[in-house]
Amino acid sequence: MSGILARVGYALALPVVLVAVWWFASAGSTDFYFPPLSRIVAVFPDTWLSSRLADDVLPSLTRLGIGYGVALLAGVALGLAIGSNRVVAAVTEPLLEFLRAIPPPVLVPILILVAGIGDTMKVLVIVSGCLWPVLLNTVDGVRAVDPVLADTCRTYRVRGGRRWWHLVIRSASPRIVTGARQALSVGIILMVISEMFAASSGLGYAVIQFKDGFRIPQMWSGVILLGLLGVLLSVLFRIVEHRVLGWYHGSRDGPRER
Amino acid sequence: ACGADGADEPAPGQPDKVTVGVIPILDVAPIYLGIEQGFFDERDIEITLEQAEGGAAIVPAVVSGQYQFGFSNMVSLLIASSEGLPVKVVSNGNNSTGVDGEDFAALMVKADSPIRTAADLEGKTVAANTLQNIVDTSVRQSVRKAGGDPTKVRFTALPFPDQPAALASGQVDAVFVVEPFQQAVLAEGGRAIASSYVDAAPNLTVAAYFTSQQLLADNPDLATRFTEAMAESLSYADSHPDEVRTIIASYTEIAPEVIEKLTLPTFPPEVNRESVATLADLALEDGLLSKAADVDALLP
Amino acid sequence: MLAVEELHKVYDGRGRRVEAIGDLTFEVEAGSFVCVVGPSGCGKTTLLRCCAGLLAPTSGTVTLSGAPVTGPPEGLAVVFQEYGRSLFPWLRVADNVDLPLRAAGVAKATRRELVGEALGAVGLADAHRAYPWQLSGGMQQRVAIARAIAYQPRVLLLDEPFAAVDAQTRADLEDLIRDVWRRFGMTLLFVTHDIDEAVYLGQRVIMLTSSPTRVAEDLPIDLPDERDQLTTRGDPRFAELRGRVYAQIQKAKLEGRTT
Amino acid sequence: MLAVEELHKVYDGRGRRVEAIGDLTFEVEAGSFVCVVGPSGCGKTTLLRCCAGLLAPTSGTVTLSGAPVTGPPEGLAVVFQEYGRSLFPWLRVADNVDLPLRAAGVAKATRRELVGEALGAVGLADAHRAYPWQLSGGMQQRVAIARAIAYQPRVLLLDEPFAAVDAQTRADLEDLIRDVWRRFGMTLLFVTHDIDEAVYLGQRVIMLTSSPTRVAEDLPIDLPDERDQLTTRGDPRFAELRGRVYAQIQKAKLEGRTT
Amino acid sequence: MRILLGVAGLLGFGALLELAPRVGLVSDRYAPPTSTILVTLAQRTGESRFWLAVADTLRTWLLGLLIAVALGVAVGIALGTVPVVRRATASTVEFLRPIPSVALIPLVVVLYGSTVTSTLVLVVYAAFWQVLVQVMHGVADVDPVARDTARTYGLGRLARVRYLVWPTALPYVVTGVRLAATVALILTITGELVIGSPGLGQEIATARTSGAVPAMYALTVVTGLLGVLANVATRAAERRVLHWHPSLRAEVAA
Ligand SMILES: Nc1ncnc2c1ncn2[C@@H]1O[C@H](COP(=O)(O)OP(=O)(O)OP(=O)(O)O)[C@@H](O)[C@H]1O
Ligand SMILES: Nc1ncnc2c1ncn2[C@@H]1O[C@H](COP(=O)(O)OP(=O)(O)OP(=O)(O)O)[C@@H](O)[C@H]1O
Ligand SMILES: O=[N+]([O-])[O-]
Ligand SMILES: [Mg+2]
Ligand SMILES: [Mg+2]
Repeated sequence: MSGILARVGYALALPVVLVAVWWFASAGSTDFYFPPLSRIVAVFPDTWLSSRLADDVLPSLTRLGIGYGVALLAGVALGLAIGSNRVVAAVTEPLLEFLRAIPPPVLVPILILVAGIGDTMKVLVIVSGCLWPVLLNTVDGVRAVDPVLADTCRTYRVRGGRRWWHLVIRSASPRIVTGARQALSVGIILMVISEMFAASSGLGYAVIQFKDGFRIPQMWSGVILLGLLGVLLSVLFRIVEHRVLGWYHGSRDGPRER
Repeated sequence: ACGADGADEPAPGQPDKVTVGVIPILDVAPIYLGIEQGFFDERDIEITLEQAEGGAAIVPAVVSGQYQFGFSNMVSLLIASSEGLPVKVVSNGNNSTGVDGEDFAALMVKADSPIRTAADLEGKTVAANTLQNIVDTSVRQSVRKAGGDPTKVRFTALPFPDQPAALASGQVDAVFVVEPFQQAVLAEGGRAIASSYVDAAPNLTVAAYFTSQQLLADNPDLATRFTEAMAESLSYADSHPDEVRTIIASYTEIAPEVIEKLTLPTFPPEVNRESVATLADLALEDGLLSKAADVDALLP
Repeated sequence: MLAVEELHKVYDGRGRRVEAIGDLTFEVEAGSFVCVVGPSGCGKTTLLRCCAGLLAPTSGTVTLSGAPVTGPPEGLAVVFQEYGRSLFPWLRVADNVDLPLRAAGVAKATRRELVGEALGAVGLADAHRAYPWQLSGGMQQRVAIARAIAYQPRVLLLDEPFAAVDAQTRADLEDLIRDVWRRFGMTLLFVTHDIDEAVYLGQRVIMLTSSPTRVAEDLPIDLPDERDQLTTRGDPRFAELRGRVYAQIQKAKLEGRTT
Repeated sequence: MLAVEELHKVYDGRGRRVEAIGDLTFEVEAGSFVCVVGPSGCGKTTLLRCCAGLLAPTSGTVTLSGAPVTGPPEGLAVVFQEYGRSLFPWLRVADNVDLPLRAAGVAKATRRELVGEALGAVGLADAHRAYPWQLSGGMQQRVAIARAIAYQPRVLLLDEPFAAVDAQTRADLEDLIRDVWRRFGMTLLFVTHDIDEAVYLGQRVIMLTSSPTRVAEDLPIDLPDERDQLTTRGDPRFAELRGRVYAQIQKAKLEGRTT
Repeated sequence: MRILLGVAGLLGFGALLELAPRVGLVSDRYAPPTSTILVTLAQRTGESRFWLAVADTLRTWLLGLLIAVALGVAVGIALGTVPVVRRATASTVEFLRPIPSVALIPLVVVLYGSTVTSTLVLVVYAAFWQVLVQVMHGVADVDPVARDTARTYGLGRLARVRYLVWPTALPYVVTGVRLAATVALILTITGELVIGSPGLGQEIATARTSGAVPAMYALTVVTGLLGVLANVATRAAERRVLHWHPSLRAEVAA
């Protein structure tokens, strides 16, 4: 109980201080682009808690969920292939590095050609960003499998899918989780970017619309919503991670009680 | 935040160093031409042009004093001013040709499209470079004029460069493109169904040069000189289309054979106040503005 | 059945070249129990890895039942010296023991029985649901042993498998291994640094020199097949044999130092 | 000087609650050499970690020279049971030994000498530039010992430090440790599962019961201070003492099983 | 051998993009064949303006990356090794992390104009998180036995960071740098494109708004190649600094 209280305390202390600083520092602001926090807070409910929640936020989150999921699966699958096979790695690495460095505004026209301007394209934009942290970390994780464990699997003839799961994926899982964590916030960013193109609704679209329409308090409220979304998703992520990586945290922190 | 620290105090005998934010499109040809012709030098203005892809960066840069002047479409300026942003138009930018079917921008469909008039767009999807702005407002007016219900048209945001491909592959039913993309669509066999800028208002002022209220208060003389130089540049451009085409080739990468075919906007020296007022009404009707704009406060 | 012929192994990497195995040739008959002793760093683990098909020799061959060993052969189990690292930290103890059986397609009921028996035999009946990193060093080592036993291999290679357990447990495990060996008729290669243990357990003790290792002596242990901790270790022949091994090892070590 | 008082330690996490240390109270005088023996999994490592200030006891206290131990005290060194994991794989052998000395601000020349001496003493004079993962298990363990010796700690805690080396090397290391202990007058707590070793090395042997562990017996070893492998182990008093320890351990283990 | 395979991969991809428009899979107007792109690129490389743009982009990119990596490592280690600070800042970090650089553009422009500084701020902001997350996870990966060893032998906080935490986190850092390198490059280009600071991005913007499709892709290819170069560099560095790591140890791989 006191543990939960302490956690909440830790989670809230700094934000409360920062919000207070922001609130008072911006209180008398006449700067168009840095409106008083009180105004941002005042427009928040009208901006987001109306129909926008269903019309803009939900579709965005759905696309984010799908894109993130696809990126996870693809990143892990590709990462396993590349991490465990040196020829595959040698052939694909420069190409992937090439693709990785292409900025979304240039990538989007191509995506439009192959995937149209609908949700598929936006999901692909999200995938195109979330993929890399997962992929790179998976490759590293696969390559760092403990050689003694690998030998154990070889001698006991643990092979095929069982080997992939019980040896490769599980031992790479801390790295995969690192990548997944990284990808989560990249995903939110790309959710916004994807809605810069061919959109007429969505959270990112709304934020950009506010920006272009010079409705700066509303834009700020959108930025805050994005941040809150990040916090919420990270809490969910931590819950999942706690289950998936229980063994890892146990083995890393176990006897550390000082 | 940064007030006037961007504008250099005019030292006696020294030209004013001025930065102007522009978009690398043909609409801004007059300022390039004016610089070349020395219209700004004559007035002790030394201009640096900064190119940005869209208006996103120009308005804040001007308001904060990082740029002294900027180029923006009229609706953005109307919205900005009605939202309380201290901007002020100092010069006309460019206008539609005013000739239906022969403008520098058009609402276009594919060759084999069943869509004949803007009214047929009901229930269809139209690409616009940005939403809630001059393009969709003008297109809605075309729909209205053709007897359709503009609320039944779906708009989707798509940058101009991506529109021809989206149209060709059937992703959207119609596009609203400016030059040189009008030529690109035509080259694919596309067809114009309306000249929306012409439909919106006669001789519509599409874009303008603006500055901040701050600069206007601090250095009214500079603003006046800029306005004069611009007026001269605009007139010159309007009467020398071939030089406009040549100068476009210098700051864009439009292919020479396309440049020849481009339909140029017109460059009257004065803002068409009436057209701006009409535009402001349309913007209000379409919900772009939350309250009626004070056109006089915005325009010089 | 397990034949090591002119085995030679050189490690060469990152500015360090070590000739671990000089030239080894010996044979282990099917169903026999052979112990290997030798000074620390002489190449015992290297030898075991070569026999298991985990390490390619620099030259020479290892053959199992006539077939050259190029990868881990079927029905072979290894208890690694790095017992801690050979357990899957993400699997509970019982699942660690169970995994090879699942891979071998053993039926669920049988598996449960084998796992339970093996863990019981090494004294870990109540640690089924613990994770390896929740166990003491000796307990981890016993899990590795349980895993090998439950697997019922034809050939079992053990690399200092009792290094981390106390004397009493070690005695129990020694008897367990002999019992298992006799029950299943498996072939056993047992690396140890405990001379008494080697003599007590094996039918033969192969003594290795310091690295680059060679066979210093291959000593048959002519103690009766029925062995138990009290009588066997009390047997004067036992003392004699262990003295012989001790002397040999010391000699090998001194030689190793001078060359 | 090292006082353990009513120490009690419960591990509680991930669905497993283990009362590792039941109730331990004993004292180790400054400059003395105390051995600890006990069955596998009884809590020896846990005890050592508490003494080193690495693990907070559930209740009870550890004090060193009168000061309660809440974190690793100065001048204390530990040789961990997981010797492999306690070496830094990114540092060469000599640098692994050198690191604590650098941290202590020892002058470069002195450090070089200490490192060279320590590595020579454990028989690794020619492995300076190797990485730990290029070494055999026994060699790694000896690096860990060398590191502790070179550090010249006031208090040295060793957790089964000779588990991975052969009999001959072990004997050498035993003598080395006794030699170092006498030379520097350090306080030594030595966990081992080898009864002979405990009796041979220590001035006292503390025998622990199975977990939750308690002190089963605290036996003073009244062998002469000058010890050597041949005469001491041949001493009838040695046999007597080791018999005593053996019996006690067996009793403790049986008790542990029934309770 | 590795290099040949890599080049083969790139060539294969190039061939695919050559064929797709040639066989009519996509319109060559919007997806010009590789050969056209490469010819355009070759022409560009003859212009000094191109190299100036490349130099501008390289400068912003590398400077931004350097700052982001330095900050990310320093903050990551500080947060990772001082639990109280980590716990106190976790929620704030999670809040700030998903805020897109692009949403910050007007604010940055207000503060710094459409200068290189603006682009730099965006680059650092976006790339910083990439490094930070990796470093924090890397710091948490320290082996408890190694940690206890360092503590008992009296290694101070700095020595622990230097000899234990840093080497443990290094594989994560390398990945962080690889991720940050491309994110920084992308943001450099995007920043130049949107804000209009000089560089390749601005060239791309001009080509794009002029409908010069081959030129746009030619410049994009340069971006991609810069990404490949960055990877070659980090891989080389990795082989040097992580040679002891199981994934790069030669003998084990056999
Ligand atoms: N991966 C490796 N890379 C380089 N050298 C190695 C490697 N593994 C072992 N060696 C070297 O080979 C020699 C033999 O090592 P091995 O592990 O086989 O010895 P061992 O007999 O098992 O010793 P111990 O009883 O100490 O475990 C040693 O000198 C060691 O340094
Ligand atoms: N990190 C941990 N988490 C949970 N339980 C633990 C942990 N470490 C040890 N234990 C439990 O505490 C008990 C004592 O363990 P400890 O390692 O102290 O034994 P030990 O006497 O050192 O045994 P060994 O001789 O086998 O090394 C064991 O039952 C073990 O399972
Ligand atoms: O922050 N980013 O927009 O990538
Ligand atoms: Mg070995
Ligand atoms: Mg222990």
